[in-house]
Amino acid sequence: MSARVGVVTFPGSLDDRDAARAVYLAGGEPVALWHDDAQIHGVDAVFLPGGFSYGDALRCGAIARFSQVMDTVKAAAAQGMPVLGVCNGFQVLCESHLLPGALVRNAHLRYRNRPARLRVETTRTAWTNAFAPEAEIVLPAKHGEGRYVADEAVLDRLEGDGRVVFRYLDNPNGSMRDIAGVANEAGNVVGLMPHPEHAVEALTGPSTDGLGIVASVLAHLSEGASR
Amino acid sequence: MTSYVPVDTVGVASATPDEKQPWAELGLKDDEYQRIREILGRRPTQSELAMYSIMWSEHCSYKSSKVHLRQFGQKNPRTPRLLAGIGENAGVVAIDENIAVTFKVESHNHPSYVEPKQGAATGVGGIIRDIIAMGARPIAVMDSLRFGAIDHPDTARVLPGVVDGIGHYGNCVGLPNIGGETYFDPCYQGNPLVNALSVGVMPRSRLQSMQASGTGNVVILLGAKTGRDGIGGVSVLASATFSESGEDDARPSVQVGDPFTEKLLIEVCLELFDAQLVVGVQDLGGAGLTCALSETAAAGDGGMHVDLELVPLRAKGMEPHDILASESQERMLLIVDPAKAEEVLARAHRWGLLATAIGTVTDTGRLVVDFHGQTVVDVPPKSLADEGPVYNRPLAEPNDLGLIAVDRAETLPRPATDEEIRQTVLDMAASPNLCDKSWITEQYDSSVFGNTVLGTPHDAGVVRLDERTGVGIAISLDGNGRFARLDPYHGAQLALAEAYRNVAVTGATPIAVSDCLNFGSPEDPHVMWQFERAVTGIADGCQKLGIPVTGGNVSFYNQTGREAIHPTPVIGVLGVIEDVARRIPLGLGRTGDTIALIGT
Amino acid sequence: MARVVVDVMLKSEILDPQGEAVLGALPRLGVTDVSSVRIGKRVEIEFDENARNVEEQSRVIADQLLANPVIESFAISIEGA
Amino acid sequence: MARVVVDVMLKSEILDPQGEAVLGALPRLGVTDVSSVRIGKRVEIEFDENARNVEEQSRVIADQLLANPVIESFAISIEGA
Ligand SMILES: Nc1ncnc2c1ncn2[C@@H]1O[C@H](COP(=O)(O)OP(=O)(O)O)[C@@H](O)[C@H]1O
Repeated sequence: MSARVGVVTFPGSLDDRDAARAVYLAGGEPVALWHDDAQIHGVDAVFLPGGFSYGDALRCGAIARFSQVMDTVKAAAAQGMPVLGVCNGFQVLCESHLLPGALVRNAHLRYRNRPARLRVETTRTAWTNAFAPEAEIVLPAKHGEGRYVADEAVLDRLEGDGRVVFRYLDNPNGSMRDIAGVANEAGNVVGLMPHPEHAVEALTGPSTDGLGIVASVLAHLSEGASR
Repeated sequence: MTSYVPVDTVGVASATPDEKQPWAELGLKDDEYQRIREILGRRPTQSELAMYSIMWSEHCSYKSSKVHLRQFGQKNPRTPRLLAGIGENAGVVAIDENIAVTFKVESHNHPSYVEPKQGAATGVGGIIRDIIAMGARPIAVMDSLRFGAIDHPDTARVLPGVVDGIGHYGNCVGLPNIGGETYFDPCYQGNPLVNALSVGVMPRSRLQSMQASGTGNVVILLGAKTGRDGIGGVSVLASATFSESGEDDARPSVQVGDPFTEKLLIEVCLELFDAQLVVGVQDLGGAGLTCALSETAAAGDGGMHVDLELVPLRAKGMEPHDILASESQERMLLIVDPAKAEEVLARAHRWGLLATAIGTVTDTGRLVVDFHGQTVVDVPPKSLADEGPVYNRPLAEPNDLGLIAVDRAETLPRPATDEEIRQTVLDMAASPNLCDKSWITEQYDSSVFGNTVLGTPHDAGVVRLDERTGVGIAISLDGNGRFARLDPYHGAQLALAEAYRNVAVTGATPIAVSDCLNFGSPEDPHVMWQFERAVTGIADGCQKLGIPVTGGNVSFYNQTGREAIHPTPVIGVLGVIEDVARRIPLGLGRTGDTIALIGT
Repeated sequence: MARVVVDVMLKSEILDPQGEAVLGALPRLGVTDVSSVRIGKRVEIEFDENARNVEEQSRVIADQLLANPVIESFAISIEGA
Repeated sequence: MARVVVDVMLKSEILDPQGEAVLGALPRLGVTDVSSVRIGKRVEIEFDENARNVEEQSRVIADQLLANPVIESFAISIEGA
């Protein structure tokens, strides 16, 4: 049986269908989750998609953090359930304190849409184990508020613990230390700004590298199941 | 305590026939005002006057363009693909047995000059709601832009604002921007053009109607609260009591777009359509409730009764004519079976969207609007929506046409040496109209939805409609004001041909046209001549190409003082491609491929 | 050193989508008796020690750069001198 | 009715590119003696007439929603009572 990956829809989520497509194309079973429903319906992993939840009022992700489903996601994450946040989803994870740091206005002050080259810095997370070490991948990056910031001490700890998961090869937004994605201590919760779900078909994306991210979690889950 | 200023009711209007009314300030002509009095058999109330002035404006009534636009209907080739045509919110064409597509291009020129960001943003929002009103899910947007000289200081205000507005709205509502155009010419300095196109897809069975039919059906207002947005036009009706209060609130104000609410509108409307909970639907555009109420009532077979005090308001002290004229964005009007009204409200609530029953469909044949129990409007709805004035304005060929035609390409100096040719190529590559536009296009999301097969920098945008069959569409949006200035008939046809070719080179078959006609003042016979020529050119061209014009938009009064812009018809052509995997991208292919030049 | 604060707010009749979204979220925090939220900008400007015409200059900055007069209004307060 | 203003500013160690951009644009307005510009948010909250614990509630709103403690700090001022 294929693993069930929940995709949360917040008011203003845009990439929920696309995330579901990515899950499906990678061989998983997408399950729609609703922001106002505390139930996560027996999913094995959760994908928080991109978009403009609540219109990005105040700060991106600031309001979505208070949704019913996030309480459950937080609890499940603490138990080791894999959780991925992409773009707005990453912002929600930071606002929810599931990941350290924050995402602020791009240094050049504009929304910019450009394919980003990234290096996979660690394969020891639930969402990157299927990549070759130091693999270079291309995913669309498109955001106005994607500059990753944190205290120097936090950054040092992230580096030291191998929790910087993706690094930009051409930093598009001024992120500190070129960070594009980070993980929590256990490696089950990962956030990244560029969009794996928009790089799953050669026809529509700049690459199909995004499939590797979903493939990783499916591998991680089946490993867990067989253990 | 509910306090409101005393209003001008139908009773008051009948009792005070000689009351002076600011009809001229509202843009009505003497004979138009007299006709309103004849229709009503009394003087109009303030609210009625506001409604007639709005519905009979050039913008809503097409009073100067109507006689010419008829050509489209007359010359359009018959095609079984056309499911809804001119007169609907947007044209609808069949793609295959199951799927239909609707698309339309519309202008938001003047608001974008006053407040570039919000003007452009609300232009995108408005065209998206037209698409929703047909029953479709919007799936992409495009934008055609004209600015003044690139080095003029005001261009530095207008251009970044417009791009920010289009980008912010489109990105936030979640629609890929799949192409457009950007040109600079001093004639647009005081009057930039912002034309936005949206396209949507639907199962053919989901096509919606704007009819308010079925006596007893409930009229529901969905979406944002109503504020003082864009009521500038009717501010002359502000009662003395109110203006005396000296609040700056009384000032007419700019509409601000809220793409987040628009996104919710899309999701709620589609859910309601799919559940078959809606009898009729109309978007609230520039003319707000006035237009939506009168058009839905006129399209139906009966009448409508509305209790205006039920409309949720954002500002204090709004009078009935303010509420009727407000251009607050992100609102839709729904006609719903009373047995299903509860469910409609509940579904809107689930998405966090406001929905309020404000009236009912009646069999009186009248549109009646009450405000706190007092009747402020009682009119035949067709007199507002369908029976506005129609003008056959004088036409005259511009005097300078011969003069500018003398200045021919053949007489220009030509580069002769290698160095001169090199320099010419460099100059052209660096010229604002040919240079790379990625500063603009990078501010737009192009891949949300995961169906964009071709976007910028390709000649046309190509979007997949169905993942199983691979069927898709291609769209291009083109115009050339300089050609049209020289010869509006052929200039318009060149724009049509360019868009047609751009669609064809992707591998798609062109099937339909939407147009946005940007011109100066229709009261100027020279402009009117340009307009007539351009419309005839498009109608003839479409006839020859065998594709129908399915809808569009006319924008007059694009001028600074007495100086009109170049006549600028912007043409959108839509094509169908059976399998998007077989699209042909831009570029030179592989080493060894043969290069051929075809055509003349 | 003079510190000037310029508050830039949307004019009261202009829709503030951000404020509306935050207002809508307050019940989740258990706050139910708020009737309106408006969100604007607060700009803190530090002038050099011996800057002159601080008020006048601040007005120019606010008027021409910080606020969009079509939709926003501003207020200036000078904190030190 | 109580009106509460919450000012939210980026912490000083966080780069504020918007402020920098404004600072960089000042010379074009003829302003040359400004040393720093920081741009934050001003949030105006109106409580209902008979709202209680306005200060406490404002603190909750500011602390949990209006400011992100990782990057921002806030100040609350209550204008009416
Ligand atoms: N305002 C705009 N919005 C979206 N796309 C644009 C805009 N302006 C230009 N483009 C896109 O940029 C690309 C290059 O445009 P342009 O220089 O006009 O090329 P062409 O002359 O081939 O049409 C095209 O793909 C066009 O769709």
